[in-house]
Amino acid sequence: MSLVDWTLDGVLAALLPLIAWGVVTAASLDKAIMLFIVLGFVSALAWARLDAIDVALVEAAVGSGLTGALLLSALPAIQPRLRRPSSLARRAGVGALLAGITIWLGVTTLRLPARSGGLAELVCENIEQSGALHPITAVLLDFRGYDTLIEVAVLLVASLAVRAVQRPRLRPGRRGEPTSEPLASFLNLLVPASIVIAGFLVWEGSHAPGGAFQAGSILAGCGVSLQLTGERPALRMTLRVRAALVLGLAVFVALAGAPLLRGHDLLDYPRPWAGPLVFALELALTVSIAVILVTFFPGAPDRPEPPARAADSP
Amino acid sequence: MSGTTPWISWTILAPLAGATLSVLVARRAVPIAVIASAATIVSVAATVGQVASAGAVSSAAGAWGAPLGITLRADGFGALMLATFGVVGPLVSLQAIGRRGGPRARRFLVLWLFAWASLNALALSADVFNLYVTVELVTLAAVGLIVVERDRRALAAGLRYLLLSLVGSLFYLMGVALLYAATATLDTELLGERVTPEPASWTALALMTAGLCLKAGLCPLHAWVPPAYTSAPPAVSALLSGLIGKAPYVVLVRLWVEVFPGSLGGGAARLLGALGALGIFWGSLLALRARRLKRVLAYSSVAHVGYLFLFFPLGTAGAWAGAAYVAVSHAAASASMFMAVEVVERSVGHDMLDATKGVAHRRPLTFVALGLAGMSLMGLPPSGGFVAKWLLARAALERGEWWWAAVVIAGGLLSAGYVFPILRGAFAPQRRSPELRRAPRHAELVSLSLAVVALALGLIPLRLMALLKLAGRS
Amino acid sequence: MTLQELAAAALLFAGAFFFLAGAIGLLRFPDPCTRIHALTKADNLGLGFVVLGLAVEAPSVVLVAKLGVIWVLVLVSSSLSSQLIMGRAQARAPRTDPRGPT
Amino acid sequence: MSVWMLYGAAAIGVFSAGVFGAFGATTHVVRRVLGVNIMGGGVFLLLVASARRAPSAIPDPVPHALVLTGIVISVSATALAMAIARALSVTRERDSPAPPRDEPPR
Repeated sequence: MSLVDWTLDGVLAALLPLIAWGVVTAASLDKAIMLFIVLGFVSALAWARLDAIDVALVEAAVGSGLTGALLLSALPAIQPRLRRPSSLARRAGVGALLAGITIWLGVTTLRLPARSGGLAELVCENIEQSGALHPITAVLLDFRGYDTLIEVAVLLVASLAVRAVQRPRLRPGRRGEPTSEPLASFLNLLVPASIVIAGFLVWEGSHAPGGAFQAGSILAGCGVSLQLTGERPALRMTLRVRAALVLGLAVFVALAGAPLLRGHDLLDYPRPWAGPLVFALELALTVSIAVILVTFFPGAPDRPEPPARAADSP
Repeated sequence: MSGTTPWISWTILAPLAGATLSVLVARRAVPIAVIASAATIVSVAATVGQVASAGAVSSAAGAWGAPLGITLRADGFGALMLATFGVVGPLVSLQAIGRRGGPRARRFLVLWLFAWASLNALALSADVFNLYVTVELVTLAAVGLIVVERDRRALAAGLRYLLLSLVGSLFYLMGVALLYAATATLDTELLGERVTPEPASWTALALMTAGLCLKAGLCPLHAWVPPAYTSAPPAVSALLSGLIGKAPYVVLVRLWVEVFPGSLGGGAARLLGALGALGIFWGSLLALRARRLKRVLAYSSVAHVGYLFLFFPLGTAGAWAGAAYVAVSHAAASASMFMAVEVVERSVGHDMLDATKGVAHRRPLTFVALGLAGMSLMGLPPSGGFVAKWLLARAALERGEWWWAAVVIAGGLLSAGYVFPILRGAFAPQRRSPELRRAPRHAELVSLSLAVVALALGLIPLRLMALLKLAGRS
Repeated sequence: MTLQELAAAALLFAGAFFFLAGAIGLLRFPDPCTRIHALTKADNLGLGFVVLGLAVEAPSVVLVAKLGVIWVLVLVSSSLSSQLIMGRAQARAPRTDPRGPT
Repeated sequence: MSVWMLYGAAAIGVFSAGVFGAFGATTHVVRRVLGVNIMGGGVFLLLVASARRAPSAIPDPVPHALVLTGIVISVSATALAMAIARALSVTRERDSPAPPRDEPPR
């Protein structure tokens, strides 16, 4: 390792906790959210340095991009009255606790075994039999596919719960300010570009960094942009949208259940077919993930409702 | 697995498939949910049967097996939890089916199916990271259930529960990261073999335990419990207090019994036991002071979480049986009480303690239910609660640690203090009959059947104990 | 050190210089207009030089093409976002700035 | 000292900052959500850093997959939290003031 590498890693590693600290101590919420987005991008850099390209991609798109957009778009709608400064005693208590945790965890971490390949070798040995040639896709959709099955259920439940708490009135996207000319032409370019990039990422996922989550979040980013700019209204729960929402989980459950009918274990794909099956699963997941992530956004940014409106609960 | 029918996997896939389908075909959500529930009950019964006859059953997802893949394993404890979820949950969900349609009932059913799938997955998972994912699914489904009616206080309670729960999960996940870094496996059985007493392991244990205690609502961390249990719709409170509240405890038991058996009965375990004892006293005292029925029940749940934690300092098979029995009997009794309170609230219009005055004559089924379930909460023979507390106290005396037994007995006396007023008000003679609104008949029946389950648990303990012994780990 | 490597290094340094200048400008300039001006220099020129520097060393034509696509995408998004930011800043200026519209 | 340790230590710093954000800073819901997300970021960083300890060319892919799963779960939970917070501030205005602690709801 050269001096340049060390400097780069050192700067990144020092920046991460500093930015994180900046987020939690920022004076205003806007600033905190902005710094949070910056933190996401710096983490993505750190992960690229650690050879975790897939994680960097998802972090930049989902962890930083979509989460940041979620927070920013909700901020005007959340009344500042929810804010109550915590007491000095609480801060001091948490601070002391925190110092303890940090030192303790730091020491523990540094005393972990310095060299360990983890399960890397085992993954490499078995990758030929799995449904994908890219190790991370193989882990996500085959070796630990059951985790991903539950995770897709988590996404769907979150989407349903988000829908359930939204007032019906908030659902149709309100057109905000008129879209400016350059923005409109950018959005025209965005849709085809995202579809191409997403398709590319799904295809790459079978043998290189990329896959359903990366592709789905790119598509979702496109959908969210259209929605937040008021270009498209928020999704209505038509049959087609519901079908897109559940497609990924439905295919996954079917792939998990089919082997059971033949007396095998769940998710035990018939080995010669594993590749095509995993690819089909990736396509279905891409669609569902994109639509689910879009449903996390309730439409154009809104302001608190005027108090005069009547309750809409029946 | 070879030859046997893979029922264990169906206990997760059946409710998941039902939930998926009922999102798609929203109009037919109720019949789909009924069919999926029936299929799940059959799978659960078959799995429990397999465990009872042949011992622990397991299935390796994707046929990979640990350490590369994830294993589902049903041992005695897992089967017992499956059975609990499979008896109490469908009974409670009957009230939504009984309410017949409506978007609220549909949303409830879909979220319940997801919650059920995740609870079963949690009871069966033998992988610490997979446990994290299932716990998150349990949490999100639970929050969805709490906020489903969009009541303002329920929204606030749901948000609080969600945020605290996430913090708990991330402490747990930090522990998982440390364990994996130290041992290169996530499978509980392999972890049990590979974990050595070094800083990383006990730090992981501490982080995971702290996170799970927060999620379980162990005493000093219980502040989120009463708002969530009192502002959610009653059927949801029944599920939360009866089933979902037990989920973090199940993970905790897996962790301590399978990965860190050496820590049972040690200093940290004593601390957990002491916090449990504190929870029993504090929860019961608050329940004594509460004036709303739902608050009484919520604080009673806090106290019962305390009993569950008495297992850790004792660490014997007998104590384990006792704690598992507390979990099962409290699930039935508490769910029954919450459903009965729904009937009272709907009949009288509120749930103050005096709401029960003179209602017994008009709603006899509900008050039989309240009485039977109350017996179990108090631990009077021959209820399930009695067996549970008796097992715990006996385990404590066997180890010569009489003070835990004293805690159990004192907790029982205190619970009598808050259960009796409910019943006394109800059966008090009344000059004129109070005006009652119409109350849902099916809620009464659900409450009564759950109370009967709680009572029956006291009559058939030996069969269940045999199931638990099969696990034979501790 | 070959000529190729030398050229790459020079281009990368040039890119880094523009990024540095852009960052200093963002911190030191007084109002949104000039700040945006500083930023776009970093995005367009700085990234352009970095991409060129990497392209000189790139082992395949496909990689050069990908680098070019990245540059174009960043150009589009940065010009769009600076346009949006300025639009918003101008809309707000009369109310927030006592010296009147800029 | 190796690279993974550098990032491992950074991960602990990020995690602690997140704990402070979730518990200590203020009780504003957005700050808490940010804190929880940062805690997650710390855990993920530790996982990815510890995957780089192998002397071999490729890092351990399992922690990477775990982190991908974790990020997706984080965003789901964040979305739900923000949706509830929004619904809460919309309802807050017009509903009757909260009843006292032990009173019936109407």
